[in-house]
Amino acid sequence: MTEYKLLLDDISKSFGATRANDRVTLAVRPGSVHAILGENGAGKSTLMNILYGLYRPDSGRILVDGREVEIHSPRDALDAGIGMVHQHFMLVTQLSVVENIVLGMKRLGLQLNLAAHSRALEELSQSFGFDIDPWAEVGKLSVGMQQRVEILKLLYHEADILILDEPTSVLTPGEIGPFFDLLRRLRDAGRTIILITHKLDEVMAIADRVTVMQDGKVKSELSTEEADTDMLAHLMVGREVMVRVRHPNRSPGATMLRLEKISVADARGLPALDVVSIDLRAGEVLGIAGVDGNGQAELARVIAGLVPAQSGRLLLEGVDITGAGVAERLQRFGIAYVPEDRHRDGLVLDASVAQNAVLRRYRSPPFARMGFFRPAMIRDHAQRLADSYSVRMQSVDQPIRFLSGGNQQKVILARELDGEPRVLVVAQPTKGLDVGAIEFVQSEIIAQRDRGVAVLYISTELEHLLDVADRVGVLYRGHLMDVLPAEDASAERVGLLMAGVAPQRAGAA
Amino acid sequence: QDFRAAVVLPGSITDQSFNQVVYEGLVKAKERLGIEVAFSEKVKQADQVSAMSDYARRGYDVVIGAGGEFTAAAERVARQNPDAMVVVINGAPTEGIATFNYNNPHFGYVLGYVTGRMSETGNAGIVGGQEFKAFLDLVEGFRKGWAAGGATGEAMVTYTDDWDDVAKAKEATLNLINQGADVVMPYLDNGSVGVIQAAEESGIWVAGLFADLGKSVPETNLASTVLDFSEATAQAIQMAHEGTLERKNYEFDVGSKAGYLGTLHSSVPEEVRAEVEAIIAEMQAGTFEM
Amino acid sequence: MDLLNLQTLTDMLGTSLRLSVPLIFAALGGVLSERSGVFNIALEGKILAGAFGAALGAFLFNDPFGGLLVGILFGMLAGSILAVLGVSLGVNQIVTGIAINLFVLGITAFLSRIVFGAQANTLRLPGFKPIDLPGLSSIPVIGPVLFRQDLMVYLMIALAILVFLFLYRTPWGLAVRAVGDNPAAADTAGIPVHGVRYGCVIAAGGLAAMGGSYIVLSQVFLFSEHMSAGKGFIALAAVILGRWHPLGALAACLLFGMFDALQLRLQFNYQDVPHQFFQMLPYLISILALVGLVGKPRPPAAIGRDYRREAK
Amino acid sequence: MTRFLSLVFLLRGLLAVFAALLIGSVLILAAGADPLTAYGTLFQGAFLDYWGFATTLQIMSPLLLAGLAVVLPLRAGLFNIGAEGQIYIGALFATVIALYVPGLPGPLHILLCSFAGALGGALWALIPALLKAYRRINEIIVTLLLNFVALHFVSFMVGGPMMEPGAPYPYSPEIPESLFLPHLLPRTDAHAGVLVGVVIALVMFAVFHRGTFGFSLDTVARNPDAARYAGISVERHIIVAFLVAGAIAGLAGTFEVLGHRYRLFHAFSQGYGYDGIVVAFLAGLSPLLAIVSALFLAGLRAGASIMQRAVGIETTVIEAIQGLVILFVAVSLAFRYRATEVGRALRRRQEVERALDAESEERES
Ligand SMILES: Nc1ncnc2c1ncn2[C@@H]1O[C@H](COP(=O)(O)OP(=O)(O)OP(=O)(O)O)[C@@H](O)[C@H]1O
Ligand SMILES: Nc1ncnc2c1ncn2[C@@H]1O[C@H](COP(=O)(O)OP(=O)(O)OP(=O)(O)O)[C@@H](O)[C@H]1O
Ligand SMILES: [Mg+2]
Ligand SMILES: [Mg+2]
Repeated sequence: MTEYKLLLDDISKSFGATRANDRVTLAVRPGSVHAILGENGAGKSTLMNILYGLYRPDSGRILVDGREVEIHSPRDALDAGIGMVHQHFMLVTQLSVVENIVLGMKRLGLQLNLAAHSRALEELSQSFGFDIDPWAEVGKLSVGMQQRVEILKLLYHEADILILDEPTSVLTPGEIGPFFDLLRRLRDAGRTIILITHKLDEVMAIADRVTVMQDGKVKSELSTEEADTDMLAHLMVGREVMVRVRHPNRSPGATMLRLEKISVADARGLPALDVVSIDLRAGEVLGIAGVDGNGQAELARVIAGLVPAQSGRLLLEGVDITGAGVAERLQRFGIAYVPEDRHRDGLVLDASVAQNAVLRRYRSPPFARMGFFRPAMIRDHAQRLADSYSVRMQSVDQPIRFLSGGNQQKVILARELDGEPRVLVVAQPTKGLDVGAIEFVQSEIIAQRDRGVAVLYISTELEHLLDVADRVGVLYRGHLMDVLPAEDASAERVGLLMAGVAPQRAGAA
Repeated sequence: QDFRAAVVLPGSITDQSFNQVVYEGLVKAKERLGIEVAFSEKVKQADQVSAMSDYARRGYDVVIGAGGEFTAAAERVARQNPDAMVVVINGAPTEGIATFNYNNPHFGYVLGYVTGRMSETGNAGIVGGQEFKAFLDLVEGFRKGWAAGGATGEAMVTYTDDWDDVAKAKEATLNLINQGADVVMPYLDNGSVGVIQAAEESGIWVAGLFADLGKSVPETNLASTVLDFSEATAQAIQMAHEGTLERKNYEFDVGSKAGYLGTLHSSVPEEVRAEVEAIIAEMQAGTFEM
Repeated sequence: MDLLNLQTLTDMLGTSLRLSVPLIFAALGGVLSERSGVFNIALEGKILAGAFGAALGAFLFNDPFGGLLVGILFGMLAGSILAVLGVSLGVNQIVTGIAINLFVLGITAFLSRIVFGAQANTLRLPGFKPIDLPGLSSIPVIGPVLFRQDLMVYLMIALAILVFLFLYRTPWGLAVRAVGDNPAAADTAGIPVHGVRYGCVIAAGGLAAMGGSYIVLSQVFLFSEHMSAGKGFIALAAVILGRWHPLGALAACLLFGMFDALQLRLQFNYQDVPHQFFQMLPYLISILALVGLVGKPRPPAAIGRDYRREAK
Repeated sequence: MTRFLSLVFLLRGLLAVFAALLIGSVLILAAGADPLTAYGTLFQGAFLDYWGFATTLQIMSPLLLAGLAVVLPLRAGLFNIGAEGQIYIGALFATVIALYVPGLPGPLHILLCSFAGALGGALWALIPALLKAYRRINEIIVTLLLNFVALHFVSFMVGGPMMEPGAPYPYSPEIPESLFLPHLLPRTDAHAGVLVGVVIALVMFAVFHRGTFGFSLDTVARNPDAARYAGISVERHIIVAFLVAGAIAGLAGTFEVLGHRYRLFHAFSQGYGYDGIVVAFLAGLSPLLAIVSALFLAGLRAGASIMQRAVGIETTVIEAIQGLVILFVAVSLAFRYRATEVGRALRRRQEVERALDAESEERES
């Protein structure tokens, strides 16, 4: 018998000058949950991509059940019993959920029997409370739903070794519980699970052992029994982290942005946002909670000007801006926006970090003059942002595609916060960030608030939301259920509202 | 002997039609006169001028453009190279160049007359590549002959817009046949084959214009005139060689060495043959009026 | 015009079908290859290669089946060039396609002069004969059109259905669609992206070549230079008009063939109208059809994109 | 060794041409001619001979302009197969102004013709642009289909309303001599159109490289959602890209008439629009390299017909060789130095050397 189910032995991998993995050794016991922790850009995803056959290591070997295996492609990995949930979803958005899930499965026979698979899928997803329509086109699903599809895909394939790269970043607490129960059952049934996450309490809740990575190297490995969240945070970031930053502002200013009975239709013409009215005041953070896909995306996009309002008005300090375009809202009215899907909306992956850092302002001075760029200005600006947000990268000229997920998020935040906005709409700002970065981002947001900015903070990560929000509104099926002052917004109460249970008829905020 | 002649052709020298025939004329002249010859085939319209002037500059004594579409280019080349003798075969009379031409209405008339006499349905079909003067003149003659021959219906024209698309020519012909045509005439390059095939398969007549179809498809050929461009080409070169070629229009009528009536089908009765002979005699005498 | 005349209608439909068949074969190939994410501007060259192969095979073996076989082989050869260059080496697929078209145009003409010599245009190669499906062929109007055709036409109908079933009812078809939309995702699902593309592009070569073979073996029984005459590009348009769906492409080709047939007929029914207006007809109708169709056509998302794993 | 290999990579385009010609020489031999003489004539004829080089420049003008008309929309992810049709309509507009607007001084008249030509091309391109921007209708197919429409329409015009009376073939009357474009080389057909092409290429290069508009186009192509988020109007950029491209292609048609043909002919373009696609892709979508690739292709064309005339081989051979050359050059360009195994090996070697250097330095200090 071998002691380890999986052994990654002395793995190194460089991208140009970046040593993403530097002689990493990782040993995983069979029937255990092994967590990998590390700051953004520490090399976690790279290591997992090597294991899954997407990257070829420069050196090192992989042993499964004590035998050395050659993994040259995901096919090899799948054949070796390894499955993976990718940090950036690997879904064919044009296909349906069930098609995505059966894709690449062996022994499907000559004829594709999607109906049978969809029934089996429905059973599986209901067994831990995922509500998924197998026939829905993946591209039309919210990010949270897509994450569920990724997870289902992995489970449905019945892999022996499960790699989960930030599987819960957009799940709600209500879903994470049953999902973890399922993982525990799988572990108890002898499967081996590798979990990458930035949520330390998740690590404590489910992992047996933890490996902490830093700068591409393994910093330490320990059992969760000998650890606690503070200690893990310290190990990871190398300093004390203030996990909670709760200090609500009790004296917000006048109304900055007013939504008057705004309705927005979704792609199918159904109401995604149904007569919502909100008063957002200067110097406050209004948190918007809700299960993903209940209209948050539309709320953010209608304020940013990316989707038109079907009816209703938007007023900024009394000025009607309902008809203003995206650029006008940003440049003239100071509405900054951090989109929830950074790959789809927020970034041009093939453009450089510097270009992405001025993506929304590249046509205006000082970055351009008479239709032509001033590259030096742009690079300096990007460098300054990168330094103050400690973005880990090779240079500002690197395509942003090659930055780690967390670092990409930092670039977006830096860009949007830098323009001295009057209104700041942030959607899922902490998704994929490490604890240090979260602390930093949240304090930045608080700082903006204290500067008098009106902040709309949309997140499915309830605990982070409650950390910064002065008031909390809950969206359910396009309706604003209620808006609670921070001190009344307990996780339980908000949770009930998120499930659509209204204690009393809620008025507009 | 360093007399040199060049021909510039729009199509392929194996098209069994116009281009091939002109090319053969060049070869004929080479053999007859022992001169040096050169040719360019498949010359696109945009390259006509550069191809012709290239020969002219390199001292070719006679440069021939094959087809009326060379007229404008030839005119320019002649202007730019006053020393070279520029010729267009089947081109319209133009200043500064020599053109060799057929009396297209007459050839059309003769074919129209014979086939019109023989037609049962009274309808004929003509398949052309594109619309241009020589063709329209021919069609006009054909229609007059067709009526004079006593046919009551129409001579319908279809353009395939592609001189070489055999399949489309065939379909166009089948359509004409379906409309009642029992005589079809191709005015195409490679596409001619499709017209002949359609006629063969439907058991109707074909009329040949350039080549004597009586030689290749004797069963289907009702009447052919022969526009022997190879002879015209060879004659042009020969005249240039002798120094007798002038910058003017030369026209061949029916019954000359370069253009004459070819084979008629064996079923064409004597009286019809005699009528045609008479018409041709009038044409040669210059007394014929359509 | 008396379109109401039954015989006329039958003939029109017959012409439409015959003009469509080569397009349909090629378009099916186009659907397959583009669905796997490989642009196929080389359809034209593949039709021509198939036509030449068919003529050569029929000439050598004195048998239409020999012709079809060699034709398909030549088309697959042309497809393999596109596969090696466009898929493995990552050469731009459009340049590759255009270069293949040019090369095939030259080399088939060159070889045809060597093989057939002067007799190229007078040759009558052995071809397929129409097969009467008894009973069915006597149905008025559509009977003769649909059921008095040769083997190639029946083959074409079978292939259209097969390609449809393959793409939408089999796991491999799912893999093809996934590769065409998101090769990275397909790769992580364990699909051999390049393998799938190779298969599709080479099969597309064979299919397009059957279109060329049809022209030679069922229509004109000889090879003439550049006899593809732009059909590959029309097929390409039909692929798009048919929204990358095999049956849609088939319908688009039929539409095209129909208006081409109509155009030929209108020309001599209305000799006073300039013929160019009728010649524009198939193209204008296609544009109108595009505008009139509801819903957005969605090309395979990764079409024309080279996929390389580490270049992620 | 490293240097040698890098050199090989640098010259890979040339090597590819050689390789293609080598294979082509088999065909030439089969056709019964001497490959060395043939190629000698080709190169000499295309680039060293006064008249031949003039022909190269003359062919280069429409090729370059058509190439640029393909490059520009591709920056925004749009494929303009329609340069051919835009060339036709451009030429038509220009000819109409040239023939029917009398009494203008020559240079002004030329300017007006060029403007009309550009306008014609742009209007023809506006159709696919609007359909794409507002109906999401595939621009590839629309531009392709419109080519045929334009071809037939011009054919109708020069065969009917605009036909020179009594002409043997469908073409318009000759334009006044005062409208002939100035010639670059005296007594040849090399006209100033190619200069305009080069200037446009340079401007495009500047805009792509440094211009915010170039970046907007890139962004629209790379990620339209992000473009919207960045405040870029995707629709407007689609339309602008197509309009400018159509105008450039329209100029190609205009200069064919004003610089070379002096009349509007039926079917005169013969696929320059499609050649433009090859030019664009061989240039890797760079406007600067488009100058090189247009020159290369034009030289190949001019040289090939000179070689055919001089050596007397059939055109079929030349066509096959042209296909081979494009194929091989395309292959060679696909080998990005760094992406190949050789490139990777070289880099690894350099890294090892650097590491060794570093070590020895450490030891010394
Ligand atoms: N394909 C690539 N090309 C170049 N650099 C890369 C590539 N992939 C990753 N990197 C770099 O390697 C480093 C490690 O990235 P990786 O994605 O493994 O980090 P991570 O630990 O998963 O971070 P996060 O928590 O943000 O997801 C980063 O600096 C990243 O920029
Ligand atoms: N350098 C440039 N050259 C050409 N066009 C440009 C350039 N920069 C921007 N554009 C485009 O021209 C249009 C006008 O640009 P401008 O920056 O003035 O937009 P705007 O005033 O913000 O209008 P809106 O916000 O409604 O798009 C926009 O569509 C823009 O994308
Ligand atoms: Mg990661
Ligand atoms: Mg603006």
